[in-house]
Amino acid sequence: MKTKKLINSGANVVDEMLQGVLVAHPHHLYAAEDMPRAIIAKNGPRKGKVGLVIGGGSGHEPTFLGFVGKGLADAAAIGNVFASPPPDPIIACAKAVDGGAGVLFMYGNYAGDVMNFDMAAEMLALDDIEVRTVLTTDDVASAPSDQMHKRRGVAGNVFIFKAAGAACDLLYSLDDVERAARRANSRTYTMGVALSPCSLPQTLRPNFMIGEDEMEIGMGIHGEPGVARGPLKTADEVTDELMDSILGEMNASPGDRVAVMVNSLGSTPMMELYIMMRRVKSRLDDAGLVIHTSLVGNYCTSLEMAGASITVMHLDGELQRLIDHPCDCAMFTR
Amino acid sequence: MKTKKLINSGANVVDEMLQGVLVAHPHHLYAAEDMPRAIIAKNGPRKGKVGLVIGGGSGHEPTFLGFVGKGLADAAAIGNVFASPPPDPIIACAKAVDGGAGVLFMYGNYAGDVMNFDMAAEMLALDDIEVRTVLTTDDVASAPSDQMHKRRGVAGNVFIFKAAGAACDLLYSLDDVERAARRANSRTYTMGVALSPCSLPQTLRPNFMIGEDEMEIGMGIHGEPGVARGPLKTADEVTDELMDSILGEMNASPGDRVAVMVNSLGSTPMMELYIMMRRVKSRLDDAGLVIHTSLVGNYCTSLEMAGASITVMHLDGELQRLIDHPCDCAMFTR
Amino acid sequence: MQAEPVLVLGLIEACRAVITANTDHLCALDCAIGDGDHGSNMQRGCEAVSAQGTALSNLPLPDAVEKIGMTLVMNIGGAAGPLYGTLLMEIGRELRARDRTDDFAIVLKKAIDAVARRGRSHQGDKTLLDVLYPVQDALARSSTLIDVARHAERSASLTAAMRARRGRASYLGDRSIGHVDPGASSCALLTTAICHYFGENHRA
Amino acid sequence: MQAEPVLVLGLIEACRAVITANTDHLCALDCAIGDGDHGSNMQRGCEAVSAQGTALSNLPLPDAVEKIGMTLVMNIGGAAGPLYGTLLMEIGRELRARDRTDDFAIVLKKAIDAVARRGRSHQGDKTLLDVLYPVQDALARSSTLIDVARHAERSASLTAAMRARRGRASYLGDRSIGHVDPGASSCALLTTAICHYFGENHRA
Ligand SMILES: Nc1ncnc2c1ncn2[C@@H]1O[C@H](COP(=O)(O)OP(=O)(O)O)[C@@H](O)[C@H]1O
Ligand SMILES: Nc1ncnc2c1ncn2[C@@H]1O[C@H](COP(=O)(O)OP(=O)(O)O)[C@@H](O)[C@H]1O
Ligand SMILES: [Mg+2]
Ligand SMILES: [Mg+2]
Ligand SMILES: [Mg+2]
Ligand SMILES: [Mg+2]
Repeated sequence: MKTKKLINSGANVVDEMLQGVLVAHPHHLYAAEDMPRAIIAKNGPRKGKVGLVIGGGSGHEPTFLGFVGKGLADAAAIGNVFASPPPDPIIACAKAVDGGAGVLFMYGNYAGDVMNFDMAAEMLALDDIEVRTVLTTDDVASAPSDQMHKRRGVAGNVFIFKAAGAACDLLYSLDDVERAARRANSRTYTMGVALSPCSLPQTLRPNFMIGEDEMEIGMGIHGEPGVARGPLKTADEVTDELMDSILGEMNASPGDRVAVMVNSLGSTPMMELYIMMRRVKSRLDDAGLVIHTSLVGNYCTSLEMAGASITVMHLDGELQRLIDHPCDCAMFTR
Repeated sequence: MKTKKLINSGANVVDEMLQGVLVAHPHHLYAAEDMPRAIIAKNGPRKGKVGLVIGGGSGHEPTFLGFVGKGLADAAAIGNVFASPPPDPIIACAKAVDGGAGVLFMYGNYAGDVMNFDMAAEMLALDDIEVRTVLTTDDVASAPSDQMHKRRGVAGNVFIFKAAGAACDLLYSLDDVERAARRANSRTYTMGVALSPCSLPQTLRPNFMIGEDEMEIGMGIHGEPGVARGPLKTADEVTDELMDSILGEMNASPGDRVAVMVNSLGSTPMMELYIMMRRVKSRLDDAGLVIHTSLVGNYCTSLEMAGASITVMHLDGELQRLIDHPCDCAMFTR
Repeated sequence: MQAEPVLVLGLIEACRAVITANTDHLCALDCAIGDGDHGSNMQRGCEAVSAQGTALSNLPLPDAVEKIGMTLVMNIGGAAGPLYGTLLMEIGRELRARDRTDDFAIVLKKAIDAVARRGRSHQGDKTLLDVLYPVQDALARSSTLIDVARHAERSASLTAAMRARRGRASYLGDRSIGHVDPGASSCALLTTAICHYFGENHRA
Repeated sequence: MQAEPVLVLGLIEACRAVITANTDHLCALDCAIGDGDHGSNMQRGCEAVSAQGTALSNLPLPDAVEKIGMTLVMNIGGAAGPLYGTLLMEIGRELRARDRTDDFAIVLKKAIDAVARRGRSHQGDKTLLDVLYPVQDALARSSTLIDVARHAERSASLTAAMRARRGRASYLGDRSIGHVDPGASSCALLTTAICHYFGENHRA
């Protein structure tokens, strides 16, 4: 059985999506010349400001392109579905947003992305554009805590990019932006659960199999297997499992403030996300933690996968200011 | 086969969702005292302003409660899944938002909603609160154009409520708010397509059957059958069918401006919505119509139904100003 | 006029039981031509009424019936809430307004008319009215309880041949033909359960 | 040193054909331990190269090979793009840097080392390196074309027993064991197709 999709051809989905994005958001976004996969903020880059370039494979919308705009990322390099962009659009993004203060690359920690962004950085070095890189590694399910550097970047991206983008907008130096971005990443924890698969537009076939009453805890946002598969539990039980892992990592003290996200992997309705949010709140209350801000909705998806993730960013004074800083993006406004 | 959902109990989904909504959006929303299904804007109602009360069944999130906030609706009465709220929460909403200038009820044209809101209005009349009602009837698939009053209200709600909410915020009189709301409704056209069903949390069973390669044009947002079932077509062909109906109704002249929405019914990814948006733009270009503003995403859903709808609001000078007016809601900011 | 506590409680329980046994069936009927929730809606209403059982049974009959109607309105929502709620609220009010309680057919007629006004609908629109009016008719003709129940059930099945003109099913036009209306079905089930209860407990 | 136009075009087509025939198979392998796109990724790359066929065939061989590598990088993306792209770009550069083209085993060794550096990976990590190094080894031992191809295929199947330490599959830990690595599989398919092409057309 093939998954039904409203597409024209599996090979063209990304280009056609980007054409749609540009006509929907003409005041926010444009594509670099001759480089349709380099999406630049109209109102973001400016002289003296560190340029923030994010990017990755498609299929996670509104990640990445939805977070391009004033106060957040200056550009996003867009790859094919679940495939890192090649160096070309990354380079085009960097050149478009370079304001002379250097460029920061931020993206999820995946081998493909690392190789392509590294190639781009090497080529940009030849043009004397200084590039730093901060990988996001918020997925606590993807490696034990003594191997943080191996972890994947998932929905926590949103908060981490947000903090870094605010630092750029506040004209932090490249060193300081990098430091803030690393701190944001190191204090952000995500864990997800998947209930049903998604299908790549090229194949229209589910990218994993899961039983009619099973769920998989810790599944990655490309269908990479997680840490445990078991029978579907209630929303509260699932939330508890996710929050146990997250709180277990956090090392927080009562009174600490957090930013929270309950994110749909694609087809899980907001109703279910808010039911989880209710439980997240009671778990945070139990731990004495204060919700400073929260996001509930589709922020980092895997096409039409069913499931959800919970992200907690452990704020400090600086992160709180950065998270509160206004931003104005095509698909995200604060 | 039962649909997997992240819930605790089918009977409690709405109450638990609302608890989650309140903890996620404490700066925007609160519930009326002893009436958890009456969700009120913290920063909306005020003396001398017409109060806008919207509402309907749950399962369409972010419609309705996501559109409660300054510059949009002052309150939403929330029903069970796909069931109109009873009069009680509607009355509580009206009382909470009445600023002495009268109250406008706006909701989709469904028999159940009409009866419950009418009962509420009758009871409010006893308390000398003046209530007017404007039904939304944007679903062109639901009745021929000589029977507009029979049409259902669907995703166009967002634009129509937005226009009316702006009129309230601008302190229009009740007469003028009602006039603007009626005009907004009469110039808003929606048509949708469904690819797969959703399941009510109470039953966990798909609410309609559809073949593995079929789609249904004109399906309602509760799974009410549409105007035609046929083989799944490409995104461009589907968009053309929807746009043919919409443009056929519009009576627009080249140069006219429109607000456009491509809306997911729940599980259709943003990628597909933007692919449709691209085609919407070329159809509007062909007709000489100018996109003034656009929304692409989950705005009026049917739980996890797969499919999408297109809405076009035919602007005039006043509607354009009302659509551009800022608003600050829990799930929608302009 | 004090309600016979056992009567009211017994009727409430009889109605709750028949709806609970048919929740899935009513949802399935509603899936075919509506949104699939009629069974859950009715169940929610019946459970809310049951939960008030003792309080209700101490009220005078008209008050008890009116309060049941109010409880249905406030707990069912959707279309069924105002319809069944109006029916019972009006029955209660009519009962209160007259001295003779034996003229139940007239009481019922007034209440059904109020339902029709609330729904802006008529007999023949393929709704629960297409069971309510025939039931009233049978009562007015002093039919036996068994006949009333039979009449209700036949009337519900006759809605299959109708084209819906009200409610969600109306959007199907001709495609609504061939399906029994869920509201008509719940109405027939309730009528039968009530007739059966009276037959067993209070031979009329 | 001018590329033999027929040679380059023939190889390109041989590679494109074997990938196209195995797109679904490679996607299925990648579904098991990755994200399911390796077949589509490789196909996209091969098609981009084919589209440049004529332009490539007029270039000197090192330039043609380097350009093929660049085209793969820019069109595949993901992990496979930089890996296969680096391999071919480095082969091209190495070929250009030396006068003797007969020392292909040495050229290949340098290119594979560059791939390993790019991926920060080693033989035994369950990647395409686990086919590339054995193939290079066989070439260095002047094995026959048929032997090289056999070697490639055996090496790919041997990845099934390995625990992935790089790429998406590494997150599976022990659960990656038992599955052939998709990159290793595409690498073996390409090696076999190339050997076959040389065997048919340019007996080495
Ligand atoms: N306008 C109306 N007048 C009379 N009965 C109606 C009307 N609209 C709907 N109904 C009845 O209500 C039933 C549907 O009830 P229910 O499913 O509980 O509500 P909803 O349609 O809101 O989901 C229909 O089967 C029909 O009998
Ligand atoms: N760090 C790495 N070093 C070497 N090879 C790798 C590395 N990461 C991945 N690979 C190879 O790439 C293959 C996956 O390629 P592909 O599916 O096209 O990319 P992606 O993983 O980005 O979806 C793997 O099967 C493996 O052979
Ligand atoms: Mg990939
Ligand atoms: Mg309903
Ligand atoms: Mg219904
Ligand atoms: Mg892959």
